[in-house]
Amino acid sequence: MDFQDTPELADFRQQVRTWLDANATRRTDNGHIGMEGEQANHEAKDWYKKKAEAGFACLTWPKEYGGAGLTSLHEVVWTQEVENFKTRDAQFIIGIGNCGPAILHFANEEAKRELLPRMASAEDVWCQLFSEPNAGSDVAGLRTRAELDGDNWKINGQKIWTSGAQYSDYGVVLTRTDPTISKYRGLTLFMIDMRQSGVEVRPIKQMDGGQHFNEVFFHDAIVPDSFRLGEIGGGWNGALTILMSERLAISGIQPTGFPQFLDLVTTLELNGKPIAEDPIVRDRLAAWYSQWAGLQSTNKRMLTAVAKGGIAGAEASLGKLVGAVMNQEIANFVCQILGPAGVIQDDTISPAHAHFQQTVLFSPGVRLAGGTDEVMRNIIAEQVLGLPQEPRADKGMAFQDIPTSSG
Amino acid sequence: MDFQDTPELADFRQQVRTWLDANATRRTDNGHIGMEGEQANHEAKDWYKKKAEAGFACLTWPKEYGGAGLTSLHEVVWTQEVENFKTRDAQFIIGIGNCGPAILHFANEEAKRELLPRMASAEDVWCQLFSEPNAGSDVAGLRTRAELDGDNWKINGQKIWTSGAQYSDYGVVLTRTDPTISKYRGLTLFMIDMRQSGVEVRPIKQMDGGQHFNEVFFHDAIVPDSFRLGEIGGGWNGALTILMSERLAISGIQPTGFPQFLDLVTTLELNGKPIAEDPIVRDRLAAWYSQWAGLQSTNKRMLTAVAKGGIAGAEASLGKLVGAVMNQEIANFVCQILGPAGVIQDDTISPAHAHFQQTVLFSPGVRLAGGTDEVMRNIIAEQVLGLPQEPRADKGMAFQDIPTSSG
Amino acid sequence: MNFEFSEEQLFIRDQARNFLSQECKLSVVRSVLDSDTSFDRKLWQKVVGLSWTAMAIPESYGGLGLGYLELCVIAEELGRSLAPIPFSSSVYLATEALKSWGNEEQKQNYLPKLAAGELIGTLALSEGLGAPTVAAQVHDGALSGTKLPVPDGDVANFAVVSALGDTGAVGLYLVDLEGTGVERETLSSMDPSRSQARVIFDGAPAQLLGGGVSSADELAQLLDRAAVLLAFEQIGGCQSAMDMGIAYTRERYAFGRPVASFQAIKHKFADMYVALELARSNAYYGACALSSDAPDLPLAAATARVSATDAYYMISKENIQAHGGMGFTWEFDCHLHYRRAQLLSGLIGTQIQWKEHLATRLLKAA
Amino acid sequence: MNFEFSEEQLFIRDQARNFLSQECKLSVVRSVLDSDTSFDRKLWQKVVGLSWTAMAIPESYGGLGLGYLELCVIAEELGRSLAPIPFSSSVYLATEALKSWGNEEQKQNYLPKLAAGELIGTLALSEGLGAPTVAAQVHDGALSGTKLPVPDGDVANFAVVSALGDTGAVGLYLVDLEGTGVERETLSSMDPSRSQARVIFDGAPAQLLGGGVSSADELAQLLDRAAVLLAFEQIGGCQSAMDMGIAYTRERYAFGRPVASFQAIKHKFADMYVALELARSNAYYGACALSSDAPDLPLAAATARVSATDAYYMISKENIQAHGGMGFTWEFDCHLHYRRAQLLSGLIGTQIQWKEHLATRLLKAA
Repeated sequence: MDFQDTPELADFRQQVRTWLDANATRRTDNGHIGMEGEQANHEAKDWYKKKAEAGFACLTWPKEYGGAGLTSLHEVVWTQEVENFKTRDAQFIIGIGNCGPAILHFANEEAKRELLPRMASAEDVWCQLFSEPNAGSDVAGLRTRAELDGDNWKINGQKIWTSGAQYSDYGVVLTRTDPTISKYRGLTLFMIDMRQSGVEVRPIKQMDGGQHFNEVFFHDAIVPDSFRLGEIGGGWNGALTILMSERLAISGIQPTGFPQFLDLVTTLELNGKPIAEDPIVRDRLAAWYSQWAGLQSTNKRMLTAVAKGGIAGAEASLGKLVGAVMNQEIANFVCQILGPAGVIQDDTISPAHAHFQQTVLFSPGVRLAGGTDEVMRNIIAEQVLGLPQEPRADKGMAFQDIPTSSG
Repeated sequence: MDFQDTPELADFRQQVRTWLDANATRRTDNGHIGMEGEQANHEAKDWYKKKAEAGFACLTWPKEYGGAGLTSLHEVVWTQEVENFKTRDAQFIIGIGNCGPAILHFANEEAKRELLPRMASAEDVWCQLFSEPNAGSDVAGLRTRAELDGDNWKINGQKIWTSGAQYSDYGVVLTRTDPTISKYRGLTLFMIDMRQSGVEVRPIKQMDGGQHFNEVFFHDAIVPDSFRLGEIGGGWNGALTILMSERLAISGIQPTGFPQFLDLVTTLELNGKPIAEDPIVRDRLAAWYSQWAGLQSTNKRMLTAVAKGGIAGAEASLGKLVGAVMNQEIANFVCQILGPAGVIQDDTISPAHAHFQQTVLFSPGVRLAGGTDEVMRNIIAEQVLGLPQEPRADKGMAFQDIPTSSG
Repeated sequence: MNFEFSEEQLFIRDQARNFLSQECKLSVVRSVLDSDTSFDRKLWQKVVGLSWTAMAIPESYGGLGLGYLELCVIAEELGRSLAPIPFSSSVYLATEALKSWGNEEQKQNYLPKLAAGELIGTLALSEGLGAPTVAAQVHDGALSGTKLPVPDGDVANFAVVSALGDTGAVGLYLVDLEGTGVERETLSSMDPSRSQARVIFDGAPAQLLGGGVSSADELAQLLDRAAVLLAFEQIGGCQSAMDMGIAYTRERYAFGRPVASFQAIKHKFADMYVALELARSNAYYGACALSSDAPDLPLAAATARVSATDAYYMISKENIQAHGGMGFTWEFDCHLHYRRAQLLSGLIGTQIQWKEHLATRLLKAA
Repeated sequence: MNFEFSEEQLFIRDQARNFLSQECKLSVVRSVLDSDTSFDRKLWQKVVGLSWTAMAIPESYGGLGLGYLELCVIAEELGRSLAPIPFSSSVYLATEALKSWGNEEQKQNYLPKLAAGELIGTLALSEGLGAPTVAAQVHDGALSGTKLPVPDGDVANFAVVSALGDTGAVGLYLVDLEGTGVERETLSSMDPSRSQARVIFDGAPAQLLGGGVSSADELAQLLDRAAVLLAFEQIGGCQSAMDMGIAYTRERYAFGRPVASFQAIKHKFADMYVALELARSNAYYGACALSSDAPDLPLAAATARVSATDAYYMISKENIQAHGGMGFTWEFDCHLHYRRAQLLSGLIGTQIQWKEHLATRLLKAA
């Protein structure tokens, strides 16, 4: 047990540091970089291209697909180093982190060689299209239909909660190809060209006023059979692979709110007294720090396991569950200690550029995105602890016969 | 809305106060009176007899059955007043509170006139026999058989968690009379003579070392058909009536640990400083007080509803749930603030005669007795909020075909 | 003991509920939330028309002369409907301050107009982050300083303002917010359906309220009364948010059955119910103490406040979760309660401060 | 970065687990719990035979010269098996105190005997309720005062005792508990499977440890190391209690299906798993810091301690609930962990004190 890099990783870290120093700007504060908007997107594309040219894109992918053929530990080193710089490194993480593995697993060699390098350098941007208005926690309850029409498939239906759909060139879409058999067996996965006319993207206005997610409508959108990922009816297994990758991708960037809280505690004075001296603040600080530190170290344990050839399991759900709840509770607590002005959301009045007020309003979405608290607990209970599933109301039924709200 | 007695109740309160002053000893401290043992039982029997002779026993029962024919509000007044005295008023509350209503509802006139007055004066002591080793939360999953044998029923099986079985003369027992039909329909309720040879009582040693509960074994115990309560196969409805009465009975005496905590906070100094000045203590004090006060006032609302002719509903589950959890958390918190000596359970060292250490060890049982936290939440969700039941694995099955651990 | 509102009070409540379900649909709340307006003037005028602003003002000053219990049932319904009007500022705070401490002339000047809704008042205590402190000063009848946040400070006609007087003692002053020496600005907040303002006083004419109200205890009494009334707004909001979640999860299916049939969801609602009922019971006790001006009002008010604030935060937050992704959209109404829960929890001091009040009062009583 | 024990360390852990599953069945724990004995001497001697007491003592003093990581894996297994022996007192506290501060003569006198299990030591700090304070005094080499509770104080051969010296400064002293001027008494506690004592010193011969250990910081270092080791005992207990609950609820049926298939029960176990994994990860970090004597050991130790204490309390408590009524019986083993969780949480200062340490250290580092 130690905190040291292996000589190889130490070498790599030095290489990364040197390159970043030459090609990016060091961060000076804890402030976050806005994630939205066209401008951000352009900046991110430039950055990804630069990374790819220097050989730092998609470090764990094989070189022939635009990656660097390195290990997850190299990726960790990259992540640790890049955090010290102002970059848009995380901009396309959902697309790359989710769609990449799906294509690596299921696409044919030609598609991989053509599409993956362009994904890695963000020449093409990708999105993932799973959730539907009536298929949230029950992802496999989706209704978007894909019907064979000659060599093509015709897609009709609606997706929701698609991050980045508005600037995506391609998507990976999970569809129902057979509603007459059980819901898990009637699903098929495709790549889809998002720029075609049968695809309509409408932003969703979130409760915090932001528009990070979209609805995507398919009206006779066309997908060639060569864009199919895996077998017809094999979509659910593919989707599980992707969802697992998603949780891993998210577990790295899962907001917990703790660093911002610590920063606030060490700097803020209220009524002429540092809040760091307030016993109630200290009590919560200790409780949240012990959780936050536990998450950091859990991540280290997971990476150690991966480095030793193991695979990361459903344990990532733990980070999602704990981090998302902490994030919300911290934000609310801070607004409470600020007194009557805690409700004010104003850059010039609210500490940390109103970060905590924004988080109060955004954090419910973090608890929902990528699976609710309840879904996380189910995954831990069933997949990690091996507890028995609940009796299933829809077990053995043809999809079309399963009771639904509208039916 | 007001805190005043009606003139009638004010009158009654005066009457009670006068009688108690003449017949009981005022309490001088917050200390509790030991609940166990033969001596306690004798004292309690004397006290109940005295009460009954003065017309203060079972205030809400009709006079012809040994009661006073008064309202629940009179009962509340009695409870409020008697709390100021050292009495064993609560000793037989489970027997009387649970079995009494069952007999009032389901027994024939003769049995009521014979049995109830003796119950009210504690000449006869009663216990309730529902739970079984394999039927806890799932009370209706019980296996104790009752088989008709001429004019008598023969009882075989095992009950568990029976309070006071060792000193009971009679019991109310829920049995299975038909295992070939659905579990809820095959149950029948009986009164049973606990002093007969086919009944064996064995105390259960609890995790805290106490022995408040018992196992009761029936080997061909005999019950005349005249002791049947309600119809054959109608036992479940009767049991529900009793369980509801139980929760109400418990809701009055449900320990919360709060008064003892408040007492401690106002009196204890640690390291030369009153703990009342410790901000962490004050924070928890405020949180628990607001819950405790909420329970007190919820009780008042329930009584107001009852006084206006309504019936108390499953809301009593709320008090059980909140009080039992608070009781455990308070006890643990106190042991933590006491420092390394918090683990010591010694009358001469631990404050409040080691009340909090005893409570750490006893409180898990309080959370379990009368229904687990989960059962309480189910009751609130289904019976109060009307949320749909879960799909039932045992629905429509004959009892004997339902999967069990041992089968 | 009688722990329920009277028939007459329940009648007022039902009337209020019917009225608000017609006149204050959530679209009304949204129109304030979505726009630059700070409150719904039409709704305000209708509410004035129903004499709710006059309810607890003595008849001699143009009011109805009813008690606080009537105000409690109204408050519950305002909370349930998320009414976007400056009722709490004007009625629970400004009106009450005048009733308590105004001299005869001030009462004559203000109360009839407050009753008739011709004036909207508010109370200005805070001067930025943290617990309210007083740096604003009155010299020779002119007030200077900045108050922030002032609830409804951008729409109120006048404010009762805490400031240091010529002697250096804290007092409360009546200040015309539409007069000279006053600049005000609406602030962004987590709940734009109820406004908050920065008010800058620069030599604004200020009139001492009554003979001078200086003791912290006296001010605390005003806030205690408001705490009980706000607790009713909060429990009204709790009930509405919980009902919303129950209705939605009963209708929505997942895995072939209603979401509301899953034990984790059922237990979530059970926990909401528990929080709400405890808060409601504490609010009722607070109402009792308020209406009888009982000696334990300070403790009862803090208790009502603490549990209502906890309950509204928890219920409005978990209601979003019970809705799943749709609960996070602007389109769904869940966030309206979540925002209001934040607003109400800040209004007269936050949870941490009230918990400390509660502990202090409890230990004093014990 | 490598965040796992080495093959050799894991081998030691597996050996320890196998040994304890044979030699320290819960019947062994119960025999101490149910009787007047304070520990299981037979088990202690076997543990000594395996050289666990010698593990982290340098070879020059008769030890094996292994590191703290080896001690961590042993601690986890001792916690898992609820071993009723004075290991933590003698090894984590007394031995460590001598290693840190003993002069050469003291080390030569004590360490070989501690390694060989011929002496059992303990550390005596507390003098009653509250955070430890020092009133005991040493005058002319004679100690007087009362220490309470002293873990394993009734069975230890000697104690390292905090006391005021002739100069009035706090120091640590070596005191023979079997010698003159010492009276000791076993105290009832929530976990009779590990003993606690009152030790009354009345002129007992006392020898200053090393050149004198007076600073609170030095003492804190000792407790920090013990905190990491105890965290491993706690997570071992957590795992065992959780496994117990999972096994039982999978087997037990209600409403025609395994209790473990109900969502409320599954989510309870998920929450236990979360608490345990966070605690385990923090303990691993603590082990890293301990073994490399890293500058963030104080923070890492407090973190490991706080989350392990939380986790063990929560898991041992909810394990009882998951068992239903049977979990409340003496016969079932659930209470053994619940009791041990209380004992371990008290040993070197309670949760409230460690949370305060954590906050102080974190803010110092930030």
